[in-house]
Amino acid sequence: MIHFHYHDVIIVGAGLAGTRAAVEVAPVADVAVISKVFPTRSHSTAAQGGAAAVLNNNLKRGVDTWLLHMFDTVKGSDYLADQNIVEYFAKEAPKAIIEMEHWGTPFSRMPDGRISQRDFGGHQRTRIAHAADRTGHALLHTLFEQSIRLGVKYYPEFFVMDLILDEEEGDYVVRGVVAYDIRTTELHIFQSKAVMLATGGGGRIYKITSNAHEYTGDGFGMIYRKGLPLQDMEFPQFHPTGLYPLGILITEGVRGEGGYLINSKGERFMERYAPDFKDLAPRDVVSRAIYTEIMEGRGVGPKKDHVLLKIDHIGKDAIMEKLPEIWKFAKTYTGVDCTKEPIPVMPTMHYMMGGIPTHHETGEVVADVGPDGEVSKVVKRLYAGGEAACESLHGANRLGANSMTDTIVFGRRVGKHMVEILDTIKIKDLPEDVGKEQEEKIKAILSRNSGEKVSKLREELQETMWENVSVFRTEEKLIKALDKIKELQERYKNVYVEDKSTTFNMELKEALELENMLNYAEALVASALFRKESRGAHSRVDYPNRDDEHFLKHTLAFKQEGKEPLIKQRNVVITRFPPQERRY
Amino acid sequence: MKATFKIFRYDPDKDKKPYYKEYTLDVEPNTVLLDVLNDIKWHYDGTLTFRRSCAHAICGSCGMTINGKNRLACQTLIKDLDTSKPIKIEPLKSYPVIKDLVVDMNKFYEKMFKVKPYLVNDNPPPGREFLQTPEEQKLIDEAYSCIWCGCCTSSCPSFWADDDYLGPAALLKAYRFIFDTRDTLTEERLRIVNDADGVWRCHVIFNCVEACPKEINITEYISRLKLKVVTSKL
Amino acid sequence: MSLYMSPKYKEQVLDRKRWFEWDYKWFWGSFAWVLHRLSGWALVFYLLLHIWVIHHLSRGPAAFDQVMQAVGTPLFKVLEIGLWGVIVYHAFNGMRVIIVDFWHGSKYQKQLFFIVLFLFVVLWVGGGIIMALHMIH
Amino acid sequence: MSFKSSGNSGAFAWFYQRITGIFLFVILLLHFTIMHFTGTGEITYENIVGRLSDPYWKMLDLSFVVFALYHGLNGIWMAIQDYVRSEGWRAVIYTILVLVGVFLFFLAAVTLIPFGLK
Repeated sequence: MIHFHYHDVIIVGAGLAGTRAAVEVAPVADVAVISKVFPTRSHSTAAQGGAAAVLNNNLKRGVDTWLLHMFDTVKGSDYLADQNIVEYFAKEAPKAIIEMEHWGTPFSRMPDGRISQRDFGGHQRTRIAHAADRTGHALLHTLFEQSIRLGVKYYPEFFVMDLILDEEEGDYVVRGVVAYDIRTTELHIFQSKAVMLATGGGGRIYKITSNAHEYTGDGFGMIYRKGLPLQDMEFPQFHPTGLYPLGILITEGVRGEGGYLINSKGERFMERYAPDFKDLAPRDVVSRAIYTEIMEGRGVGPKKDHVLLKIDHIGKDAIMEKLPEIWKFAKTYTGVDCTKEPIPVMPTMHYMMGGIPTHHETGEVVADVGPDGEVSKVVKRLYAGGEAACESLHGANRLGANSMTDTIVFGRRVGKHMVEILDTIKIKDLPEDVGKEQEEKIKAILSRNSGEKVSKLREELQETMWENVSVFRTEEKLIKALDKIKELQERYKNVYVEDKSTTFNMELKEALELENMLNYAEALVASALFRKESRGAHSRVDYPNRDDEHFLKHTLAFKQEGKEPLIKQRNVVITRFPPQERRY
Repeated sequence: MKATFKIFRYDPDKDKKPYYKEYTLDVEPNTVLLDVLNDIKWHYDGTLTFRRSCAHAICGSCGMTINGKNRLACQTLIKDLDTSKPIKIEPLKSYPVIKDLVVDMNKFYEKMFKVKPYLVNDNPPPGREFLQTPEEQKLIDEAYSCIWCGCCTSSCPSFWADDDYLGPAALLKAYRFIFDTRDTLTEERLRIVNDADGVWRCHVIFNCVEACPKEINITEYISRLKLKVVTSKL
Repeated sequence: MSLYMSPKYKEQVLDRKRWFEWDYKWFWGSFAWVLHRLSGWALVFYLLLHIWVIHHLSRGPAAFDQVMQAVGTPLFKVLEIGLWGVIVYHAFNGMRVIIVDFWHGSKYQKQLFFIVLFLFVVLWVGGGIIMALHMIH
Repeated sequence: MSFKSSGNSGAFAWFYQRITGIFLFVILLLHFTIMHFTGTGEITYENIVGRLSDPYWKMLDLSFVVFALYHGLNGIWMAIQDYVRSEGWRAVIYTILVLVGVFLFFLAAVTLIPFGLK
């Protein structure tokens, strides 16, 4: 049975970006949020360190301005960020944070009662607003709770399978989404005036990641399968300090509060790689440094495959007050008491800088670019936000604490834009056969009685990505990975599930997720192969230098059935800061 | 090392009654139980169903009753369990079961919503943040870190007997707003918890505190609520 | 409620609710509470009995002595030692509950419970010996 | 009056349960000590009647009865509220508890008050 629903606005994903937009729209229109998990389980809740915004509450490193924040972000991005977007971001960030505080976020406080701020990598001022080391949790719960107050409707444990697209005046236009209810495996068609994709990133294509099990890039997959582009996918961020060996995130806040990395000789090795910023250099720099130390034999442990993060010198009380969760993670998962001994860490896949490209002004999803590198076609009323989107704020490397601010600043912007246009939109009937394709797809997977297991394929994908497409890349390895992905895509056609139940069929969901993962992994590797330079998080051993002449451009990857993905380039907007050499 | 896991199974599509199924496999003492469940699901029995997401005790998805105690699978290490006999894994007590280890938590969420879990301050906001001293913030510092996993409410004997009881999680949520210096809805919130199904159902049994994966001293906050109610003029 | 509920959800679920989950792990707090309840019930029944017995005072010495004889048997004397234990437990655990509720004692609830148990054992045994000695005399 | 909310929410019951508890803690332990340990309170008719003729003892014993009945029956009512969900049964049990309380207080009062007033 197929169910129909109408809501003015459909938001896919109940993390920070999605709920922020919902809260903006809810007072004037009927909003529904569809999420794969119950809203407070969204991965935004796992963000730890804080949200960057110029509040000037902590002046220990000097007075802060939005221009400085903008500069840090642009420099951090290795000049690949669109500077008009960064400028908007840096100017709006304080407002967005203050708004969150007014809605009840329990930020940590300065002695005089203002929001407490701490240091973070790549930021030259003390500008990270935080709620101990569970800032994401504090912000997400605040937004979810406010959205309950405003009567936002939630469809928890619904898996969105596809977008309903149509064409209008040379552009695409979105009419709704097709989803299925995980609890009953019934199909639901959602019709709406506008749709926002806030589906988050997809770190689960890697073997070791700080990302949630549910973080499988379903938005990326959905867009890419539709023949729409994904932008800058070659830049997955590796967080330098994942808890060894699980990859659980140890926030940069640890280094922000005075912690530092040491190798097997006890050296504070970041002094060599970034003489000025030391341990607070951006993540790509630190991750590369750790890998270099390990490759040169200065790793610790029996396998010499990780380094240590020392924090005990700041004192037990400070740790317990500012980093209580970190203390607990280290204690629970490795038995290390970080008030006494250093924490074993290694880089872990953490964030996708790339994603669904959006338009500079409207925030709508970009469908194509012309030969001049400018946007030529958009999907009207389809928005993207948060990690799923690539507004191109983060460029080639994101600064820590910018992503949480990103979600609320751009979630808010999408909300505001939706509010502006909603009244002008007329609803058109959906095509007759809507949902049939998805129904068939589910049936096909459930009815297949033999073939390959979902988990087998996924593990092979994760292994391949981790081996070949991690911090350091070469042409050879990337080609190997792309071939493997092609092979896996073929084998996916024969995938089967043991669980035939129509009640909470987790295996069916994993099968659908895997399809998405295999799709955007292809975009990621193809983009990485295309970019023959080293920039930000993308380090090609065979092309170690930055090449502004050819590659100061965004990469757009389009799916082509049965062929290599089509790569196009989109212009980077440079307004205030022309590219310079990047030193820390 | 070998360990046996005795897991509660129930699929409404084919089972009339729930049953337990045992899985014996090799595990490392330092593995978390969630990884063992994943291992079983991915390599031995694809039909095993449970909720999980973040894998580091912050999303609150994988609450289950493990050896008779509610906890998060992703925070339970094998070495902390007695492997000499089968490790019993059940869905959270007292909630209706959807399938295997997945429970229907709608009633739990309803109660969370009942206490109006959102800051209300309709005064015109200042041009900057509301001021709140670190001491004032400390009042709610522990209470706001609740992850809605439902372990506490499911472990509470008062809740077993009476599922109309708001339960520890909802009362903790009420505390978090009543004691937030920025909130202005204090009186109404106190009225909500001052109900036959509210704070007075708490008999300081401390099962919630034992179950809470974030180690929040929930009973303490409920006691503070009780005192606040009897000392306020309602 | 702002969460979507399919009508199908209700048919699907398995209700396994019981009024008491016997196989849930027992913690010190649950022991304290269950014992407190049981001792409370016992004391209420004793109180009813006690008032009934004492009320014979109003019927004069003969009626009182008669009823006192009935409850003065060695069996009742031994039961009285038990009663003393029940009183001590309920009284001291009651104080523990009050400390928890009024004076933020929840952090130390386990230690408080151990103190209760200690006092219970000491006072019950001590009192029991005195009562037994009275009985013999 | 809704039996679900027991007249008020339970705040009163909760608070006075503790207040009477503190009182009973003192008086009950004292009572038991006098009766069974010190040997001063051998339970004979004369002994008890003699003590009850003292107005202070009489007051103390009367308030003891009141507090004990309140504390005991209220405690039972609190437990009943946990386990009895039906409004009808609650009404029945509540009525029984009140009747038992009133009856026993009456019994105690007619026993305690007349001594020494003749």
